[in-house]
Amino acid sequence: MSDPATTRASSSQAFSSQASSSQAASSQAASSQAASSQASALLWRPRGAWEGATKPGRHGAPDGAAGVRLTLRDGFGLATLIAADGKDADLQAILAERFGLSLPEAGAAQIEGERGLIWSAPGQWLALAPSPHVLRDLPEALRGVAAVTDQSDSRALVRISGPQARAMLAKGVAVDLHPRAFGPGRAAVTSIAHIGVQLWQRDAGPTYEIAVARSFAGSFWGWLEHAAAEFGYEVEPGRV
Amino acid sequence: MRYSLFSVLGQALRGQRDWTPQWRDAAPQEAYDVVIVGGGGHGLATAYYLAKEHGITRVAVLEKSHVGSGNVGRNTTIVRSNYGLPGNIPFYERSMKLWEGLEQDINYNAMVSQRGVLNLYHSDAQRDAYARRGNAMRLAGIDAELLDREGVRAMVPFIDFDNARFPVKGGLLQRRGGTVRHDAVAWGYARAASDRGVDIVQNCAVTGIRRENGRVTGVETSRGFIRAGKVALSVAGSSSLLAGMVDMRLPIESHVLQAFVSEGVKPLIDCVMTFGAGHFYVSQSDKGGLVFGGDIDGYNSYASRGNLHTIEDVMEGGMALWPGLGRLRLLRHWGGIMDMSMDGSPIIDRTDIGGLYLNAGWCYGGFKATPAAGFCFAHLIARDEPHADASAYRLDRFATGHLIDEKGMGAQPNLH
Amino acid sequence: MTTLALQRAEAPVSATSADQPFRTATGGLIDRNRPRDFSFDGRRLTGYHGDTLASALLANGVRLVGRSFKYHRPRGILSAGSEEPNALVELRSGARREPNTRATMAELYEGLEATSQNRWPSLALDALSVNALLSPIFAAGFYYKTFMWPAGLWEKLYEPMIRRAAGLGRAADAPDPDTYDHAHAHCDVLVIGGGPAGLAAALAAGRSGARVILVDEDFATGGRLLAERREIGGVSGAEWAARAVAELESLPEVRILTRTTLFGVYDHGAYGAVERVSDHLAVPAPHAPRQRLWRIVARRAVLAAGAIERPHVFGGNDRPGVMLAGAVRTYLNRYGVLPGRRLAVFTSSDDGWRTAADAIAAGGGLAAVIDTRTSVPPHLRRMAEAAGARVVTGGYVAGAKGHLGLSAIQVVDGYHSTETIACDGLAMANGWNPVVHLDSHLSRRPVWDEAIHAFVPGALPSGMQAAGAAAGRFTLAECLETGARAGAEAATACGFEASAEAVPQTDPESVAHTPLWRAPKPRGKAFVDFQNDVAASDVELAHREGFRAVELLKRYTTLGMATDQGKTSNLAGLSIMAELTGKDIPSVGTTVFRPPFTPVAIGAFAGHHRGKEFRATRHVPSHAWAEENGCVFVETGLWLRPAYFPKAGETDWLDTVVREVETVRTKVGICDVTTLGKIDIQGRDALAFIERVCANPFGTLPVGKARYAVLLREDGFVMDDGTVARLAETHYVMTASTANAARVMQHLEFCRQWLWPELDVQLASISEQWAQYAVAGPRARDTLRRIVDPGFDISNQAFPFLAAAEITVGGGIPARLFRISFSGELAYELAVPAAYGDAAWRALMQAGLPYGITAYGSEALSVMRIEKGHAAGAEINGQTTARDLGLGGMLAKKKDYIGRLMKERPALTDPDRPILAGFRPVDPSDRLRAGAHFLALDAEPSLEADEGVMTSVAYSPSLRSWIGIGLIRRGTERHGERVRAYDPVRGADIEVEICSPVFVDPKEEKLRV
Amino acid sequence: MRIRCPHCGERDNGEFSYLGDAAPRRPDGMEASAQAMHDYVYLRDNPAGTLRELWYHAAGCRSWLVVTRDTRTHAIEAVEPARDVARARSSGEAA
Repeated sequence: MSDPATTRASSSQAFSSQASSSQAASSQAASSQAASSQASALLWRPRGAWEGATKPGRHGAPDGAAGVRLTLRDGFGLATLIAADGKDADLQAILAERFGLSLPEAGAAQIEGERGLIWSAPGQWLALAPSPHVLRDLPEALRGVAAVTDQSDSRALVRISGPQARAMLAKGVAVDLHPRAFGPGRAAVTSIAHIGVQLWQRDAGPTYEIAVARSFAGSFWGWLEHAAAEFGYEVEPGRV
Repeated sequence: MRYSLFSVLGQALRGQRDWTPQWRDAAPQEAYDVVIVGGGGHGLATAYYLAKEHGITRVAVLEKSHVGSGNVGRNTTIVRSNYGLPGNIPFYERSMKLWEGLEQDINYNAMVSQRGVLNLYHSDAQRDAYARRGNAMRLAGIDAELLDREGVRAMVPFIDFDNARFPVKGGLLQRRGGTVRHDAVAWGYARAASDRGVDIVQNCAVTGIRRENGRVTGVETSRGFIRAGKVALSVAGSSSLLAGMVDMRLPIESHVLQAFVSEGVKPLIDCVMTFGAGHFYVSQSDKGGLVFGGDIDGYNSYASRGNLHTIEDVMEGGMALWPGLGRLRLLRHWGGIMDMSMDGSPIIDRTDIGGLYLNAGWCYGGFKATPAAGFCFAHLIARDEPHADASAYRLDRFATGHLIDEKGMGAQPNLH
Repeated sequence: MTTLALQRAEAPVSATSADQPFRTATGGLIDRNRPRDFSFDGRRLTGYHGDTLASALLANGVRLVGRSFKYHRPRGILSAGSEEPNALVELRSGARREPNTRATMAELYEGLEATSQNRWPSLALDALSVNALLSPIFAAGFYYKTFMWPAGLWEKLYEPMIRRAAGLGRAADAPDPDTYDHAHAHCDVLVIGGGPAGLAAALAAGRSGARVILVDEDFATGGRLLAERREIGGVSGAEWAARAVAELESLPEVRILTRTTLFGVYDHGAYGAVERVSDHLAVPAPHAPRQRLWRIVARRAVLAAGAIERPHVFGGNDRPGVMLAGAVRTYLNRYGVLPGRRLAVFTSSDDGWRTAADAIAAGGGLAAVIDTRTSVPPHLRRMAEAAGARVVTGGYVAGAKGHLGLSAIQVVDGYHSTETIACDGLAMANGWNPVVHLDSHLSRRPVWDEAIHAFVPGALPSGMQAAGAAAGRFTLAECLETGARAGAEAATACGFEASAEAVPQTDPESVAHTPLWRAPKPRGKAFVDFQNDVAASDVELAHREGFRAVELLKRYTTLGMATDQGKTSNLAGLSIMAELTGKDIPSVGTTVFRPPFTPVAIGAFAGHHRGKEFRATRHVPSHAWAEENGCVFVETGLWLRPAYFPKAGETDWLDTVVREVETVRTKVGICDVTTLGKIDIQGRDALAFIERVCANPFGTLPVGKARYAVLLREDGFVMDDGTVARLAETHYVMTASTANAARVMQHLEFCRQWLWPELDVQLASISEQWAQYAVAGPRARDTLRRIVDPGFDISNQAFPFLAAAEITVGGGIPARLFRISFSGELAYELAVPAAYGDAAWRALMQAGLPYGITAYGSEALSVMRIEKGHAAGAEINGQTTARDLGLGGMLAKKKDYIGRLMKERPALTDPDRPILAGFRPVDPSDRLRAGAHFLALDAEPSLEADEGVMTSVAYSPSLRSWIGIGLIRRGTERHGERVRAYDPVRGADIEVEICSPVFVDPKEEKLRV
Repeated sequence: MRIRCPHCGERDNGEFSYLGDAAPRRPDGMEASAQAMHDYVYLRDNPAGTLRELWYHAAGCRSWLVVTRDTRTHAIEAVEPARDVARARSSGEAA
């Protein structure tokens, strides 16, 4: 196993070459992989969406245990699946067969470990995977059934847990996150501090994950710091 | 009694006993030459100029509630003539000139305060757009100055120059712009019109418009039928409802615009200032309250109140521009119902129905237009032809394409 | 005589501490073990933890607290709550100064600093108190009648004078140093008010398991229970409240928000509340906000906001020392403070007698009780007389004396004879008004209840019910009962099993009263609205001048328009107008109460969004590199875009931009164009969809090609332009301009979902997934070749102008390559996954090194597009048609598309319409500026002479001159003609020559090499 | 104001953007008269009362919605996905 960056590059390539309908691209994939040298792998280092915005460690109110834990996620795969008209059932069947995941209803997420399907809009889901290459088969598998667009780099992802996680999120999330209204397996598309987010709950801890558009990562982080400061918070870098 | 320092002093000695109602609370007569529907600023000004400029005094102003109960009393009191399109420029300048002589004309102190209107810009593109507008104003002989950052700093040193998300780069200043005590405009016109013989009929709601052979004959009201040679609608906010009485559909939607006032404080700001990178504009009333506003709520409404989302949006703009506002307190917020037109500009025109005239579509610019709208509408009613300064405000411009779209937002009223 | 009375009264309280002479020896809910030092107008004083500033001032014998708005009359403390009109102070100092702060709501903290306002040079000796002498002139609306001559003096003299005199406190003169927070809360039952009714409601609802939020503006929960000597079920009211709070706190789904004002009711069960998190501290704790704005969504709400006592209207009723009777009890019982040593009570019910009894119990002297009723219960009379008080029945207080504080009252008895009674405090009990403000926020009108002579809630907003005093149910038993019932009903409505348990025993009370709306023959100015100095005579004047409708009365006299929104004054004004017009009060009407219930700090509304956080900032993928390389950025919508990249030695931005442009035109440059909107369009009907949304034809676009695209609005004007590339048979990518990206996406969704739901098409925004870079210049291909993976042929033959393909770069990284050009050079746009954006940028810079590559920003980009005559934001401004922009020829003829029909309207096809052209200064050294208008050379400047406008300008390094593009009448026909670019706002008037808008490479040869 | 998005649940109106009256039907641009297109683009009933109107859940699921709301009270009677309404309308016309 080479260093993560190289893995990332090649796996992205694999995913995308499948996604592509361009014959040129897929036919060239093998030769281009061969051409990658150690030097170019170093040069072509992917940059995490949180890079430059976040600082690991303990911040905010210093007393006691941190009320909020923020785990930065990186290296995951994401794709938007949009069912073609009248193809929801086909999509459901293929996903169940190939990936063992069923399509969640509106406002729901099906998360199994580091893989999942998160409802985004009518007929539209976000597929989450531990790395982009896991999703490489999707476009081909879903041809004619759903439009697949790679979004692995489009979002910054953070996992939020800790005893004050819900209180902290209430400062920005207008959706009711109380256990009676929202729980593990629930998802919402909404906004926080004028920034569009997609959030889902992983467990009853509670642990949440929030995806935010990459270009907004810095500003979103600014809000997180503002909101979490009074509880004290811990930032930990993390790959999946 | 004529209003003057002497009458005020005289009445101070007499316990204010001799003042009389400022306008006659008239009962409706059977017939009028002109019936104006709507006793707001525009309707009253129209009546006044009909009497003064055209000698038409058999005029009734019908008001469903009391004088000035609509938008003339619910706005942020700003007057200016800093428009950029030829259809608007002469009209608003006519209005500004009328403001400048208003108090002496109607013998009522409406506190016309030419303290300057400063529109801030935050980018080169915005600067050029303001230059374009300012130059158009100058072409029409209207005062306009393009200030740089230092010029702005000299006027409003307290705004955020150093830590702003959208740094202030300068501003377009119209020194002759300013504020007017809004209620006093309605009252002053009511008094002056009443003095010239106009009947101001309050608590008189129009429920129907009667037509014969394609021509109006009068209005049904909550106080009975009133015959009229001409009927003039001046009911911003409710224009579509009145037009609906004669099966007309208008290029207008009714929207709610919120306005805000803070607690009164000692003088803070000496001009009217608008933020160019958010929804916020502000001035300070003579009583000390900051009067401010932002954007419309954005949905059709006939309820004169808005919602929290817009309130926060306006306050964020305020704090972003002027971080010293944080500890000042919002005293009140309220909403008015606007005629939002399809190109953001008004309509002063005849209709297809003989004797029926329309003054509508003012969006949130109706207050500053009050004198000119009255003046030009009166001209239209009296002469049956548009006044030159309002000749662009035609109802058929949407069909011909002669739009007056200052913001370039197209046929979506809530974006103007 | 006054002096004597005071000396006599001193005896009972001689036991109080010397430094708080009006503090009772025992009692109250203050913590006497925690003294708190504070200052008022620089005077150092001491109070206790649990005091408000008002109670601490009274404990120290400070009665004079402020000056009134108009007449600068001495004013004291009227109330003990948020309705306070008089005792407004500046709290704190410097950047934290808070003007107009109610002393009755300001919690005392160590080191509190308060200053009186609206006075000069001092509170006791105020120069503008001369206004009081001029009050016969300063009647309501006097200013509408004068200050008109000469016209020019208004702004110069009259208005500055009025403005300086007006206003109350002084705002802080520096940015607010504190932070503000926002939070959302959701509940089944929202209980507004923490008095007996609110607590009973919260208990009934909370016990059922419902999610309950109780908000209380006070810092201690209990409402009037803390202020009265009452018992509930055998324990004191305060004790009962404490037990109720303890139980509520033990319920996991109940949240109590103290120091929190529910300020506004909005549509569909949305409420606004503000929590004063840190206002009881000198400065907020680290990381804590000063205040928090709560947006509460509740399925049901119980309005238990209580009632506000009404003052009497008589001469001098504003003198410091004249207070509401309930407030007197609050000071006596809750704070252990004697509001006066010799107190008189003016009442129209049994309520006032309770104040008398409490004063006696607290050891205060009782001077008199004046009851408007002719008969009073004998035991009450006996109680007062036993304490040595004069009792007057069937009479009223007509006047009050004492310059800076009350010294005596003038009482008219039932036989119309007048006597003067010395006193230093007067408690007014004239009945209570339910708090109907909140239920009015949704345009509901309260209704008149003749039984209690007050307005009570009418039809309430959906989901809201009122309880206790807020519903006009004034007895303690009723408060508990209606509260519990409302709480139980609300919880039941939310699906919980709740019931109102039996109400504990309370002592009997009489709340019947007959208000005296105003003293029949007042001595001196009788105030209706204290804060705005509106007197009964002003209401009479308004009546005389025809301002009789309640809104007119309000606006003409300013009655009820002060910071208290008339909480203590509106009804008094209405009642006088009713008397004058011969109507009953409800026929006169009510004013509409507007949010907020009490004033709310603007900072609280803004929360986090101030300074740099006003709006989010979007960063481009090359941002880190740009920062490292000294880039100057520019705000473009939410984006922070690289504007230009100065190099060492370049001192002027223009030097840099010229260098960047020249490098692109002769070598190669790269520019981050990620900010463009990118929309993935797939599906069986993708082409049909694109054909309908774009004005130019796409039917012939093959796979692997891109094409310029124009989108119109339905009204025929240009909405946006961009490109559409066909990646596969049913797969397209559309770009939109930076400014319009979101709008175009929304528009496309509108078309897909609403206009043409039958089309099978899938839209996804991929703007964030791809970093996109323009690589432009003669060496663009050479540069690209060094990063494009071998095997992809990007030669001119294999990859000609407008080609589009999916490729890989950097050893297998997926990428998209488009041969499109905004600069007019041989150019490409390369898209890579955003995580590789930084790497790709660095790789390109390295790859281009041998060719002399430069990074270029939006400034150089703009220069080059102007040199090419490409329309951008300044031209596509929503007022221009495709024809105006010279794009008319490319529009499709044989298909329907958005905007097709409306663009044909006569005015839009008028040949006289300004149309795009180029402009060059006749004198090459002249600088052009956008925003200049075009005039004929010999024309007098006028609107009629206006021929158009310069929209964009640049210094063109290629032409070594400023150039511009703009819109001018019949511009295409007039190349070579000279006009003036008239720019008076910048003092310029320059002769320019009209030319083609394409200044560089008009035959487009460079694009195709 | 709270709008119950049929997909996302109840949300603050700040998450939505507004277009207006849902009644006007876009005529086919190849066949319609200029007058018909003018009426579609510009004329509105603007009632004080029940209005069926188009909202876009911009900060949520990006669905266009048809909201039936009283413009005097803001009371919302129904919220439907616009695409469903549009499809029903089309099939109604086809039938």
